[in-house]
Amino acid sequence: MNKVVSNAQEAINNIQSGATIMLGGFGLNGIPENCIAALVEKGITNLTCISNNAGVDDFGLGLLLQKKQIKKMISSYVGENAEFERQLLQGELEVDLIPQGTLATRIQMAAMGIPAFYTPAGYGTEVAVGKEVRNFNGKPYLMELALHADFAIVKAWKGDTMGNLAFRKTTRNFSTSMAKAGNITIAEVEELVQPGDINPDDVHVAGIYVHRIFQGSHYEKRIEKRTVRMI
Amino acid sequence: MNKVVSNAQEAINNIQSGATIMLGGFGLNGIPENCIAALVEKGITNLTCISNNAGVDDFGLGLLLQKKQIKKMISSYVGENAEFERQLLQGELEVDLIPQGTLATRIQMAAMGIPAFYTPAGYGTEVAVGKEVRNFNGKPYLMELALHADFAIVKAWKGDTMGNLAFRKTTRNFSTSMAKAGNITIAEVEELVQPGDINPDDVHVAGIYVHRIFQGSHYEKRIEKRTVRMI
Amino acid sequence: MALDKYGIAKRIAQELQDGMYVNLGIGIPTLVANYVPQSITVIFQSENGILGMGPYPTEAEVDADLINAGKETVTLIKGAALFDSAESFAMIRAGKIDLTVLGAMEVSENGDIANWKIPGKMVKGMGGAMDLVASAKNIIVAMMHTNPKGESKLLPVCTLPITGLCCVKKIITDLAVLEITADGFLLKEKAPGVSVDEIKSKTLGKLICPPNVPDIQI
Amino acid sequence: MALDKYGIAKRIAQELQDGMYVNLGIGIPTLVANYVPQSITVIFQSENGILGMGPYPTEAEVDADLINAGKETVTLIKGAALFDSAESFAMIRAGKIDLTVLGAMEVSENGDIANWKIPGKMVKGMGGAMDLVASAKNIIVAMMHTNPKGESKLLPVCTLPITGLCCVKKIITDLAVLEITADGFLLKEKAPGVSVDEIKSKTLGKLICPPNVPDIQI
Repeated sequence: MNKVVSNAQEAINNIQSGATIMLGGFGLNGIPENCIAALVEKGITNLTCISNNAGVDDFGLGLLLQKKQIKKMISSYVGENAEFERQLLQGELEVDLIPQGTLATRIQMAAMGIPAFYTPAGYGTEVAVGKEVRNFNGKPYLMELALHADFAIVKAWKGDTMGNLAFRKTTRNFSTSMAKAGNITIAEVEELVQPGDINPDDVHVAGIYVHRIFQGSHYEKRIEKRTVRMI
Repeated sequence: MNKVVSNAQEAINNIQSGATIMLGGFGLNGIPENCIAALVEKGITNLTCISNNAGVDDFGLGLLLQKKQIKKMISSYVGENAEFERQLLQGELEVDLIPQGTLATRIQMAAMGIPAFYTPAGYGTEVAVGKEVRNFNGKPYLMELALHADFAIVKAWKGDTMGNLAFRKTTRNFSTSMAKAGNITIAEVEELVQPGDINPDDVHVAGIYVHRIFQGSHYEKRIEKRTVRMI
Repeated sequence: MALDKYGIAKRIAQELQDGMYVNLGIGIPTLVANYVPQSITVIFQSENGILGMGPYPTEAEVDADLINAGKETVTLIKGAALFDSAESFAMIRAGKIDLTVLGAMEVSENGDIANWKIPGKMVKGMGGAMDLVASAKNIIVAMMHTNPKGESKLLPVCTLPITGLCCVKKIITDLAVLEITADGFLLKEKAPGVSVDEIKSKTLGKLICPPNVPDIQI
Repeated sequence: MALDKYGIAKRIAQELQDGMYVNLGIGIPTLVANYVPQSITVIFQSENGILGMGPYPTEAEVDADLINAGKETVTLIKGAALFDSAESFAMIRAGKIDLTVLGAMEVSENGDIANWKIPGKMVKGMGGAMDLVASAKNIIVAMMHTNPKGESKLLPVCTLPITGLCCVKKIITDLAVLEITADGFLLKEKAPGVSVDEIKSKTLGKLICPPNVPDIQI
């Protein structure tokens, strides 16, 4: 069993143009910085990216947008990003906007082998157009489908060589569900440790879900809105 | 905010005869020993108990069975228990057997506010009788409904006064999902600690789900099958 | 005089009760956290995965790994719990959040809310708003009574694309506190010095005015 | 000579490959863990919430909080992960387990399996068997070729209530290794000293016998 690769280039080596990729993170929080840089460098195009947000102009998925590598974004909230807006208005970019909880849960359901489920979110709105509506206990729900991807790319705090991952603070966000949902899952970690170094009770993503893992480097961890108090 | 009660008697005080109760544990592993004893003492009857197993003759849910307090069991595997078998064969006890993964997931879906989902487990078997079958990507699935309960009773390793729970080893089993699914959730813990004593990254059940919590006592933690190796 | 955004936040804070789990939206709702009465404990949820969100960090406490749903750096209170987005929306969907405070562009007299999209403008997305309004037990809208053009935001029916149906329970604006009832907007309180006639003139939806409308006390 | 249960387990262990995640059922399948080749790493899942199940504990290692799905005390290997039942069956349902080894009462020539219920006898429940067979990519059945009455357990169609449809890929019995094919049971290997005629006589379902059937090597 060898899941450890040496770097981001090797980890993403077999991702081709046209692939569907889930990328963990919320805003710029907990994004796979090394793999995004490697995807930019590799220059593959026509990507469908599933990510809650689309980064900012010069960081995160914004870097892939700048190079016009993304064909379609599947997100819940976008537009902290002028280039994104330009491409969207020019018709160069497709966007599929999904309620955040529905997005998170569709990914989770893919991870759980559940093809469809019912949620009340979006009932009666334009999100419901074309979807099956069904009543349970007198309340209407929409049927939503599991959301799968060829690849999931996530960034964790610690990971061991068997692929077990542990996250820090709010960086879990979409990353844990995506890591479990990807057909192939790539994890970059701040610290690659040995089996046994993560307490089995505290593993957030079990190694079974992770196919390739490496210790990333030069994490910038840019803060989108640095808010501080005086005392 | 005060979720702390002094003992099991106080915790289960408002559970009445006829209630539906989820009880955490797998076999005798991680069962809420203190609350089960209090339910026996209280003597309420006609209970519907949702629990993966039904204990053994003289421990776990077997204690409630002995006193004929249980009207119906909803489980995936039963019968390590002669009294259970006797009551079942005599028609004194109803049993609803559900595939273990379906049981776990129906409880999880109740915790998630999802009224129904699709699973392949049981398709083509007698479990499928009367259930909606639906094809997704060419594979048949059964529609299954969320499983709710008036009360969930679980036992955790550590819990803080705000209701956050952490479990040890395999005691998580059904307990985490049940704790999140109960209309009222009662947690007994081996060690009741102060807020901040459990690392927020390592909380298994967030306090929002837990309504009453107390430090239990005299845990026997009986082992069902003590298997050892020589070296 | 009409309330400012801080006044609206202070009035909303009076809705808080000890032990409540509360989700605050971006904008005015966020300010509510500053006015929690000292005597009670309220737990704030942030839908990116926090229960027990604390105040903004000091410069020394800033942690890039810890932000709220508005992408601002925050802190945790003692007894906080962290989880992923799927779990966060699971607890929202299951109705575990006691109170949700949201901004809105429009609210209709039956409690529909529109707060995510303006046709013709760049659409940024609904984020978690549709999930919150579809499942929250108790939704309070915090907003100005009129839009920048002076047009009422309390309407017979929403004109903008809606976020959710029949979900708002109460509206707290710069001018008034109103409840959604089967008969329309019920005026419960008015800003000190604001006349009922002014509120009537700025409320396009059906407004029910009891004989005596007390002043908002903040 | 027919294999004993240890022989069956040894033969199944030959199916293991480096890096596989494997779920072993109760009974003969559990024994397979004892015969993993030294040269490879196999991770055992237990559906009550373990990835990386180790051997039984020594007396000193016994921990009441750590059991397997058979309710036996076990240990963890380094790099194990623990989780709850919902997560455990999520990974099973999502097809993350590479190999599942189960016992069976009957298998039909199209791969249906019956292993949970005998009409007229006390029904203990299906446990996790229906979930496993509905989703596992690769299911091997470990069982005796005949039941205690000497009747074939490899049938044209199952007579007992089934656990899952068209799911078994391979069967390893005391007499033979067989694959499920579109045309029935394909005899791949036979126990040393057992004749093809004996296997034929004890297989009620359609059996395909190639000209040369090699001996099981263990």
